[in-house]
Amino acid sequence: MLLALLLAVAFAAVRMRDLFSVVMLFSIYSLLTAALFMDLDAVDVAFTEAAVGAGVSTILMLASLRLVGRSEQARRRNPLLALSVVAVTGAALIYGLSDAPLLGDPNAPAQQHVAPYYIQNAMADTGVPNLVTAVLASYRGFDTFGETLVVFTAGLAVMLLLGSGRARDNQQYGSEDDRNIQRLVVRALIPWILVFALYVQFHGDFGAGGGFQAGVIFASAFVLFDLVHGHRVTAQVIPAHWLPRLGALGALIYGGVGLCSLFVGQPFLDYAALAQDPIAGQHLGILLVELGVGLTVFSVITAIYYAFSTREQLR
Amino acid sequence: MELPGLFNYWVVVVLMMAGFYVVIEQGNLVKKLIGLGLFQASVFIFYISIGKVADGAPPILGDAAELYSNPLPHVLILTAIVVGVATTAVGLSLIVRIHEQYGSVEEDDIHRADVQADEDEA
Amino acid sequence: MSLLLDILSGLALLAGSLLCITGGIGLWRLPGVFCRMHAASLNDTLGTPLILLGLMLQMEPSLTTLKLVCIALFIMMTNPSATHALSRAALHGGERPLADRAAGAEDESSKR
Amino acid sequence: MTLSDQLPILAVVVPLLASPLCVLIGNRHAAWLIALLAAVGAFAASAGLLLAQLQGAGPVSYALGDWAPPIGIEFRVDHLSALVLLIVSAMAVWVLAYARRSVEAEVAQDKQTGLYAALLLVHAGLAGIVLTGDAFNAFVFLEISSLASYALISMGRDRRALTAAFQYLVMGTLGATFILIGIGFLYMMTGTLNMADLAERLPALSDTRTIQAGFAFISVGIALKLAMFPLHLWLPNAYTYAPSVVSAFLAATATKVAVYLMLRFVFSVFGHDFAIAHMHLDYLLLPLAAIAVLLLSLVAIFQYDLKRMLAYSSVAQVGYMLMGLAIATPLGVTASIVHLFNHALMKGALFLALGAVMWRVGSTHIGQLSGIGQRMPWTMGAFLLGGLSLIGVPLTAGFISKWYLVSAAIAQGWWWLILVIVISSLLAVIYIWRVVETAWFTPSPNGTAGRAEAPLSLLLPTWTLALANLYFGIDTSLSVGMAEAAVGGLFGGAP
Amino acid sequence: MLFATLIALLGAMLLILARAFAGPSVYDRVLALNMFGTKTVLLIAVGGHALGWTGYADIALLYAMLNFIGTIAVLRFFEATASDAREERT
Repeated sequence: MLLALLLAVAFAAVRMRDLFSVVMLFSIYSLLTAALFMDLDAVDVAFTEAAVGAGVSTILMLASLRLVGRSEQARRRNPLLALSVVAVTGAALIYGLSDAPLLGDPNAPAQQHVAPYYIQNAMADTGVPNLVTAVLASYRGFDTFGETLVVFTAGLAVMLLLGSGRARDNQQYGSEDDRNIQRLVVRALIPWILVFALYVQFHGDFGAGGGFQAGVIFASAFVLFDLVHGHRVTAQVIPAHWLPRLGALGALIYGGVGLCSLFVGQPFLDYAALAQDPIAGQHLGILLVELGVGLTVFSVITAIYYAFSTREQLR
Repeated sequence: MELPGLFNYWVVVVLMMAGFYVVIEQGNLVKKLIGLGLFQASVFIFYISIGKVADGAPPILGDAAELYSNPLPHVLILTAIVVGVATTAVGLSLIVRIHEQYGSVEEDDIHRADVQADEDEA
Repeated sequence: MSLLLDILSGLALLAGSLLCITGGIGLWRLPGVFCRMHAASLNDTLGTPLILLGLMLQMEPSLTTLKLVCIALFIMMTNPSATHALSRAALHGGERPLADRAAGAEDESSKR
Repeated sequence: MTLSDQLPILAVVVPLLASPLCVLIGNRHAAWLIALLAAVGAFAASAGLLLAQLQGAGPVSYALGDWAPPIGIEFRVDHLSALVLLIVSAMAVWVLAYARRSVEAEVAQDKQTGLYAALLLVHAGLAGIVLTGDAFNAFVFLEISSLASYALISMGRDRRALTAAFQYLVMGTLGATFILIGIGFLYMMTGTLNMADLAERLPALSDTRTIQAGFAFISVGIALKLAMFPLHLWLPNAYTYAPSVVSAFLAATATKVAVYLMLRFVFSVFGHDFAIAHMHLDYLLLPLAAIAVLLLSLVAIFQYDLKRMLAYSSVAQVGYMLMGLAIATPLGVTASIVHLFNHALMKGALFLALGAVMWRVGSTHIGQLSGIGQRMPWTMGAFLLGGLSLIGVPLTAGFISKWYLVSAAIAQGWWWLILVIVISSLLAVIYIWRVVETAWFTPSPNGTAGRAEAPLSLLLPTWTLALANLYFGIDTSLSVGMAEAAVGGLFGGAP
Repeated sequence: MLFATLIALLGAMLLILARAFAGPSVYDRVLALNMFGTKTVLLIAVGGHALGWTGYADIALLYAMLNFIGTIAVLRFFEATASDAREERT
């Protein structure tokens, strides 16, 4: 059912010429993917995909469509070459999958080798019941460090390309008091969104969530505020030129936690070195690291949104 | 929902190829980027499918379940999703700049302008 | 007690589903953007909390219940204001309510 | 653990953390200083690692977070990774020392901090790819370095830099996604992501189609990244329109690291038996490499922009490296690694020299450079030296790698391959000669006569690199010695 | 009862989708998308409850929030392009 829907949406997205509709379809596609992830037991991933695909990507794409226009030219080009490349690649994939273990097979090699270790020992090693968080922040913490820096790099790249989006105020409202109802509602909602973000941030040990998702939610509160209040007011809450620095600070927090263990003669990111009791050390380490991730993600996403939304359309 | 054997994977392959096709065929840069997003999202489904264990529970330890799905692919895909959105953001900002400089986001127009510039230099 | 809860939950779900369906039909059948908005907004704003209430009555009180309450409150707040924003945008964007349109049909046609 | 045990992580983390530090401080002078210091620190760490390898320390494993390898991520240092790491970090030091004047001239003031931060990220990302012993971790670092390099390329002054960067972004992301699919296949069949662990488990599975498809996807993905002919189309524009410093750094390191990744996967993870004997990668790679070497050297001759000429020549030179890889004998792979090392030296010197020209003249278009040899004798002297090395004149580094390549071909009895190498060297003579002719044997346009040399801070790094070409052409104990030891590791089973 | 609710939701979603594709004005589409989002939240909640998923409430809450932000963002997008178009005309 879900797969059929996914197929339909994907093909509609391929066929559509109106870019706005394509973006909307992409958003629906992401949401369906998230539902599929739920069905495949990947709660954390579903959460992230919903937040990122249906949220961040869509808003960024809309913001850039505003700048570049929404219609796509029809073009006449022989699609045969592209089709054949795609066909060859697809055939290679099908070929490779024909020997693959069946879906859900508990005896598949992937379920037999490394994963059982996590399932059996994560609780004793780290004291975190959410295995995804345990693997993400501790066993493969270095990947996550890399991920944080990818986010930071993206923020840096957008800043280099578009500038940090300060100074100009380009909001064009019909009349100011028109938006009062929206503003009232948003003002009432934002504290709750922030509470939700904090909940997601600190509940990651026990359920779906963690620094990344919390950062996205936190950022979306600011995006919402910006949407109804305009950039000038938002910039009073948090100036645009702070954001890259906050992002850098988040990455440094993560790295700093890693470096701490170097000083006591342990390898990078060994949280057990942070406290007397290894489990307490793991807890502290994961907490701090998730905080760093959340900070970086929040500030980079907000900064990127600022950069897009304050850019004037060129005529 | 019961999914038979490899069927899930085949659908994923078709989805991947739909995205891949958009990337190489489409002339509009925004659409290219969306195609890239579709392609990546389908690869994510592929990975998550690898980690599924039939009748398994989500990998959050509790009392009830005995069989858990594999958490490792989930972690990898969390990272990959973030990488994907980072790439999208950078790509979009490049598109915005390209639009400012060329006045178009169609590959053909841009190519024509570039060829023109090359000839002028030569 | 549990029978009572079941009946209540069933009623809430039933009422919510009916509202949702009528909202859907209204969205499809009614003429004009503003009428459709009306149908959609009212039904959703009441139907959603009812369905969620039905769910809550079925489960043990837990953190999930609290979250469902939050969702219900959230939708009751955001849905009307989203519709308000939408109608405002529609009005600014040149759409006219049907009643208006009937009255000003002539200058409408001369404008387009 | 003592400091020397921590060297592997320091070589990556120092530049990786220096980058946010630059942004946090937000002053371009401070950023340059931090970047330079971080690069020097990383260079010291990698030199330490190299020394340890030279003294025969054997492969070193560094478990991140103290989780033993297949459970956690490990860094793994052997001869090959120590050598490539040294190239990356040395080039970073040289380029950053050079960067200040050149960046002042080519990049807007408010973007310079960001440029240094991004350069550090590219550096750290490449170093991470080289050191990591975990397949997925390599993907993450690949993306760090790629994203940063998209931003760097787009900072060129010409608007075509933007389209070049976008094209690179699409191709690079496709390549990375292909690698991701390949890693997924491998994981599906083995349950592990650790390279050493994979190498242990793969031989038993080499008959399954899943592993074969995984191999194909990883190879194609890396081929996209290393601009292998015919997937090279993104590269020439990217190198042409990027700021000079960026072209120099990327040309000297990025494709090299991609070649390293190819070597790593083909020989360490899949193993010679599977990749060459079973999958016949060489049948595909060898003709493509030969065509690339000939065709792109030929294309380079007809370029007007010297940076673009060098970019095409880079694709051709990558062809030499792949040729060595595809010969797949220990001698061939040695040639490949030696050329990897030497090519970094020559392209580094050549691009830095062009950067100095850019600084003075504001263009690298050949029509603007008449008589430049009289005006900037030192700069063009360094260019000439790099060019001679590129051709492969005896006593230069380029000669050594071609010598090894030719002997590997002779050992296989492939005379046609030697012919290809000789012809392409002649083509290189032609395109270098074109520059020499314009620089020394065409009169300067009126009113620009007289000496106008580049400042010392640009000349010094350029000349040291150019002289390194001479040094490694005479004393080959480091480059060839390390390469031979590395090949011993690659062919001796597990990495 | 849960099953009947699911059917009702899916039926409503079909009608909404039909409206989204039919238009005619962009505001109809946006309205349909907003309603579709609300229905998705409900679907996640009811379906998650019925199938016994863990942690579905978080996703439903998240999506309710994103749906609101998304609607406002889409409206801003249209206002911006409409006012740009107005300026172009003058």
